[in-house]
Amino acid sequence: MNGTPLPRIGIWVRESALYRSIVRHGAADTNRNRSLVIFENLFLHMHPVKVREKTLKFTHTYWLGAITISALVVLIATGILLMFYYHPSVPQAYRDMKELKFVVDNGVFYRNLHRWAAHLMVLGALLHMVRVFYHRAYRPPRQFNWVIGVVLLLVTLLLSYTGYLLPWDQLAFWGVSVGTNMAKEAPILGPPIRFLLLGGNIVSENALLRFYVLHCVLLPVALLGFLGVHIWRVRKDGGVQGPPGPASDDEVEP
Amino acid sequence: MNGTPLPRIGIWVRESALYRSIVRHGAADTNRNRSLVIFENLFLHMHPVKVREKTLKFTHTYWLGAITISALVVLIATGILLMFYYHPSVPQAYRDMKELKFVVDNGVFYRNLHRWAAHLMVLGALLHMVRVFYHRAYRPPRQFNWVIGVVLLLVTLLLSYTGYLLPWDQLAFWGVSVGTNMAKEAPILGPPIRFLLLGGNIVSENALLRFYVLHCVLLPVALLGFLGVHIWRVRKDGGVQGPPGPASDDEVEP
Amino acid sequence: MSSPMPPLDLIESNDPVAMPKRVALVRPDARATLRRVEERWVMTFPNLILREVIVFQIVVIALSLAALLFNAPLEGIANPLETPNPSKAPWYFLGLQELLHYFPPVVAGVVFPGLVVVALVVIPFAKINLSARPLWSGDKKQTRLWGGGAIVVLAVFFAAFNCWPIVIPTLLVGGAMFSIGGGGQGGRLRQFLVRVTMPEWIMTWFILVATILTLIGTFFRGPGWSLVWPWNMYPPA
Amino acid sequence: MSSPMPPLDLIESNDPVAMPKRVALVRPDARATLRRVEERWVMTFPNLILREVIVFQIVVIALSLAALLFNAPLEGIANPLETPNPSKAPWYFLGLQELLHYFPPVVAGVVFPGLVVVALVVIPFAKINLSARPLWSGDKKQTRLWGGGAIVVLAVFFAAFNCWPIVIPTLLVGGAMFSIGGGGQGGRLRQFLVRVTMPEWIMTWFILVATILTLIGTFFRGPGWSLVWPWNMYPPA
Repeated sequence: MNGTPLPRIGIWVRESALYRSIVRHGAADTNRNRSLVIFENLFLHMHPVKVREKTLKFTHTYWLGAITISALVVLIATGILLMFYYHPSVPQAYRDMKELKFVVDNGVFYRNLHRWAAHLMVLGALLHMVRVFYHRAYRPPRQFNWVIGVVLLLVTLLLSYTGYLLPWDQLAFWGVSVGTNMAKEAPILGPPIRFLLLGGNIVSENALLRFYVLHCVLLPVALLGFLGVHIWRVRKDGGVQGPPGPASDDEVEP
Repeated sequence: MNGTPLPRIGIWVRESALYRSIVRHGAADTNRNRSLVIFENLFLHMHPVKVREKTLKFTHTYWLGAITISALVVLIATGILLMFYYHPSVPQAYRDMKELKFVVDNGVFYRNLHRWAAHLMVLGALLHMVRVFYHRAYRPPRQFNWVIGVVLLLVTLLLSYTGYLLPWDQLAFWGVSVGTNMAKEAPILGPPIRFLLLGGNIVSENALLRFYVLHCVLLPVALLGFLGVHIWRVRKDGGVQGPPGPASDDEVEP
Repeated sequence: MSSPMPPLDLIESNDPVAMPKRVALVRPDARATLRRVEERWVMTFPNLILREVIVFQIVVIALSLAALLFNAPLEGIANPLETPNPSKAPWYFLGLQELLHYFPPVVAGVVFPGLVVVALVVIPFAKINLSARPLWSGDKKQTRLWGGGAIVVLAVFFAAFNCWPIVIPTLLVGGAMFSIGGGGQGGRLRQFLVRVTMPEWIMTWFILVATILTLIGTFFRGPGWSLVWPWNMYPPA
Repeated sequence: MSSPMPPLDLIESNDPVAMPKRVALVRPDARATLRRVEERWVMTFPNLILREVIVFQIVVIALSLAALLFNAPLEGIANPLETPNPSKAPWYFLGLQELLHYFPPVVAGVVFPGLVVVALVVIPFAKINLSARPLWSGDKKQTRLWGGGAIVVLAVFFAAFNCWPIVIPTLLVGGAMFSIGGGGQGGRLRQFLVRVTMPEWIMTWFILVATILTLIGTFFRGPGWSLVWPWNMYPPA
């Protein structure tokens, strides 16, 4: 392991026609190539090629958006894994929980990870919102991105709430019953929305299937769609907005 | 209905602060605003602001990619709808099919739509590939996009195949049995892959759940990810590539 | 290529085509000031991406540790016939559930959350948020009148429903608001408070109320939604 | 602003800063030709987007009509104990299933599909695809030797396994290929065939074989994988 062959293989791979057809620029050792890393990649081009140095400071954003998205990535990964061991039927759902605990390798670990990541995501989104408010980062041209943020918060809460029912234990059943009973109180729209959500008048097997599909497909798709627009607008508006400058300087006094 | 109030409302909406914060440009009546429609929209900016006129001709692409993506959109919409009436358990899955037929409003229509759209998507992808081959649109710098296209074809086939099992009727069961028995024949990797896919040694309830999760979440996510890169690269490489010019002109003879 | 290259010092000239300049129009009723904005830009690729990867790694490690140490709760199978006491919603709804204790369901479950969502959406479109003037920068008498009035009305309203977990933070925030009503002199805290805008006072009050309600609902409510100490609660939330 | 604006005809000058020009280096062993590429560009927004929307609408309408007219098949509940005869895979795998009739499973199920995928992936990296020379543009004797050899080998190989649905298209494509081996004079079809490259011959052969196998597997295979007419098949595929 004297380190010589590995770099040579690296260079050989980098210069092959196949690699060049996938990653078209060379090693990221010049600023031009570092730009191309961002510019030529579908997933990284949500970033601009250059960012203001001050936006990298911890107190500029407290990285709260990044933390929330990290929790989301963990949730998607563990969520897909958990889906492979879960039937949205009664009483199979609860039995699957027990099986996850006693039969599946690391089942408990993945379930815990999913649960705590969900809490972190809700908390991260709330704190991110508070941060943006006190930094006044909702000001034009970012007004509508704040509204998208509110929508994202609501979708996140709905995701967490629909996921809460899936274990089909007493905690889940009564937690969701309490919540949907509140929805019933809304005038005119309340009862039909509740009926649509539960597929009936009580929390039953139909509700489990609906919450499952909402939790696993519909709401994640909505979340990712809005999140895309959210990040897209941050980039279009010149990157993250940190704390405002000294307040009195912002305006030209007569 | 003399048409006067409606345009006035349109103008009033267009000039409101809220609308302006959402859609920042005015009506698409100038080329500048028509550029901004594409440029300022997350979902439309997969297109460049301007395209070559000749690429709009029918024989340039036969719109095969657009047809395939249209089928995909139909599949996603009807697929999410169908999920709300489907349990991936035995024998509940088959009973859900009967319920779709006899109980759910328009259930048969949505199921038919999903089925025929799936056939169209496979066929569209195959024809798109043939078109690209004969137009030699795989040539540099598009080599790797052709490879992504091959991956997309395989994912599409897998999606169609995993969906085939879900009705849990004789056709599904034996169709999938025939296919997975073929996979068994592969040396070394065949049997373990088959075991992983089926969650056992025969097509059983475990296989149904795995195929369900693959079909509803994992493969669609993979498909959309690769599709994003596919379209992104088409745009980066200057739009769709139609039939090649006269062959002998392409090279400088000595 | 017949003419020679122009001299390179062309770009040092006053020629506006070669070297554009910015012009600012200063109206006679405004004061012209020059703020030097010296912003340094760095490449995204190593600088930002690396930090994002590090944040992601920290999150994954922290969550993994939490997942190893604490188990997600799992009780008996759902039984519609046997209601646990208390039956609680997820923690982020416990503030609302606590409100249910004081208000009729239609108010606690529909009016209040509806108002909160509307208030959040409206924030960036309200002019008062955009001007961002400190609360005490305008007419002090007016501010005292309206601010004091709002606090009294809120406190009386919530007190009428016996909702002390809201009354007390309302009075606290009101007290802090008026403590600097006199002027801007004083210690650091005072200087900080003087610059707080009205929307910030409101948001701070809201966050305080929401946190207190959620904490009470989570840790201090036992059977029959009675007040208990966290260590006496059954089942643990 | 002290110096006057430069005259506007500056950009008509030979000044390379004001008006850059393109230079091409032509090596002595190459011939310089100028091809005038006059490409017209149009705005994406109404032109392309509208057409995409129309394509989408046509697809939705066509699929809706199909969904109203034809029902997706649904048979009895899955029963592992009762094997239908024939039991068929989905249509896009019926070509492979048809191959199973002639070849051992490891060849039909693994080797052939594996080779197809590898061949597809390799296409854009093969030099012969990039140069795109017509098959008969090089040394005619060599082409005749290797092309004829390949066709004979393929035909003999598949004939050895009695796989006539592949042998026949192989001979057909081979016949078409050699029919223009002599030269480029002749009718329109002949002129068209002369320009076909080797990869295009191979791809055409592959598509023909795959289509024929899929059609046979779908419509002409009944119980015990015996040849039947489509109208005699039970159950209908």
